[in-house]
Amino acid sequence: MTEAECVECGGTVALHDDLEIGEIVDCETCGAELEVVDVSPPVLDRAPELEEDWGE
Amino acid sequence: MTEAECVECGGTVALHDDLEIGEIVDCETCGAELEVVDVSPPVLDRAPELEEDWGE
Amino acid sequence: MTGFGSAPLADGSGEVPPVVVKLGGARAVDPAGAVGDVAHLVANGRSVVVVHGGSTAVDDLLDRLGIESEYVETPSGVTGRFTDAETMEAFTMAMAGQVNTDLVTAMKNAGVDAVGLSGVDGGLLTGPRKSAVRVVEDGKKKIKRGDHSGTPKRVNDGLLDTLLADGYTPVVSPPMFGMESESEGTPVNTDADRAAAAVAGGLGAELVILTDVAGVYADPDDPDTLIESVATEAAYDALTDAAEGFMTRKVMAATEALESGAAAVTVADANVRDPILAALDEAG
Amino acid sequence: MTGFGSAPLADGSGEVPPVVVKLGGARAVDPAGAVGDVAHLVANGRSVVVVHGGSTAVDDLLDRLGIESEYVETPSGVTGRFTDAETMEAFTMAMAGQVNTDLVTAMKNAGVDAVGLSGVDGGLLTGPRKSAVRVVEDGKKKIKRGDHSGTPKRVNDGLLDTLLADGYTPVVSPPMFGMESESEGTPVNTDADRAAAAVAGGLGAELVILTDVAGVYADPDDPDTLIESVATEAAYDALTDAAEGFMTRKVMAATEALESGAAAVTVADANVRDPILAALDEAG
Ligand SMILES: [Zn+2]
Ligand SMILES: [Zn+2]
Repeated sequence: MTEAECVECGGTVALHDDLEIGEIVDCETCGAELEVVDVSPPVLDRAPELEEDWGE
Repeated sequence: MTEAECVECGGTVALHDDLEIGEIVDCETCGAELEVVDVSPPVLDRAPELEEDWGE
Repeated sequence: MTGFGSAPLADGSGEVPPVVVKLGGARAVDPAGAVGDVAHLVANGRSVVVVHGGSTAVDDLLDRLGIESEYVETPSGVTGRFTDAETMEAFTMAMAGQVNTDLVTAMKNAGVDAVGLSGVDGGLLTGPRKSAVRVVEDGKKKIKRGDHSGTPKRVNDGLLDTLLADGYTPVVSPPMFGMESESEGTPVNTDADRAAAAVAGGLGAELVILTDVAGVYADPDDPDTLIESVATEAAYDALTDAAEGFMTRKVMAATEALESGAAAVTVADANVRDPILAALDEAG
Repeated sequence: MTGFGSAPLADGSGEVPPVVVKLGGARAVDPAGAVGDVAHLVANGRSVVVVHGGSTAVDDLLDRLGIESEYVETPSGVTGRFTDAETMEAFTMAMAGQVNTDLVTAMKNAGVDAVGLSGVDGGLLTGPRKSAVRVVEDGKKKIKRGDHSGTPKRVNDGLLDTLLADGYTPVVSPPMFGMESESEGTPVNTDADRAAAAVAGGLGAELVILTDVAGVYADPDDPDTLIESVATEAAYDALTDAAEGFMTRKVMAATEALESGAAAVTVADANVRDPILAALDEAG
């Protein structure tokens, strides 16, 4: 179990061990969706809002 | 050795044994170029004039 | 068939709108009837634009090239193909190369002076490229980057008008032009139904979406629930809620077409006699 | 570079002819310089049509698909690829799908409103399909049928004029429309140099054929024999006799362009600074 800082509220976000880049975690303090942009050490960024929409 | 009739002059054209469809043979009587359109029995037709010209 | 929106000829203006025909790319859809109908319409002076898909041709080419498509699931449970760079290249070859040229050839042989265009040509179908998508993998939500997809936000209807005015019949194919910045774009995958909707909206046209079923069903498993016409907003909302899976896209396309200015939309079976003429009769 | 024909601006009419640029399809030719030059010309109000080949892309796709090209030898000793149905399909996908879309994209990103067309579109490049060819196999002369090739005999320059008048830059790709009867055609392989020549003739344009060498050499093995200009009929005939192999096609294309109405033809190296502008300077 590691942790990282929420870029939205500065709170601490608890992270599980097999974290992958691209994974989305929720900040339990402010509710923000955060994207894992690095894993060692873990770095979080605000997850982009994305329309759900498939081509073809 | 087989033979077939020239469609141009009616002369006899001598043919070798391993004849293939599409092969062009010359009539020794009139000089016409003849295409082998069948092999058993051999049938000859006038070979089409074709421009030499490659795409691409 | 299922008709959406008002009858275009009932507005009294006397102006006959162009027809946009969406031809499916599935093997279950035989284009022969549609091609004959387009020839008939064009011979009678009607302006027609054809928009086509070609998912079967794309699948075939990917298969022949040994490219394993990656299918991903969205948070709401929809499964779709992730279009990486290699898949995008095959998509372009199959759609804009093979299917488009084959259809233009069929049209020309039916007496229609067809001109094939992809959505990239003249920026015909332009919108932002979507590179990042939200997916669910092993129960985890993730952002996956490198997708080549997009939704057309602008249609260059001037290019279509120019060709139509000169007697040509544009045959439009995905990909579209996906903008990565203000000035840089790249070909991206886009849904052919939505592309057809965007074109119909841009031209104020009647849209006929040909498919391999008779129309939109309230319950896809019950043939008795075919919806014949959607005229009121309430009926429309009910349908949007009822439509499932494959049909959701047709209803979405119909919605987008009408909202962007299409005169009417009909979803109809391609495999009947005179499929387009029948659909227009019903709509008009 | 090698210039053919008279300088187009010397006729005193003041009318500036369009420019047709042939871009090679070989990997040795980088299109970046050419794309920049086209953008420059178009920004200055000159009408430009681009015609491209793409043999490398075709070879790559055939290779990836595991299709072994059959090469055949003609009675006069020229070796060429036999384009059977399977090869033709790959040719169309690579040329009209991939290479054309990539080039249109590069043009658009350089600020040129490019529209891609194959020779099938609107019958842009039309001529009889050649299905039967004379070949030599194991020393035997044979007729081989099923080839998909042709030479453009008619150019729909009206389609190009319409697009040019609206500010578009047509980007033209093989295949061409090969007629099998009065009314039925099919996509067939055609030499991109000849296609460019036909387009330049149809438009009365200046043709710039970009390639990976500096021009036409009297002796391809001797760089000192680069021919700078071919102005008289005698010089022309001498060159036609001298040109060998790869260069024969360039000279044939130049001949065909001038005979069908092109204002001037220049064969020039694509891999120099401002390759098209330099060639036009020389020609004009
Ligand atoms: Zn937070
Ligand atoms: Zn004889």
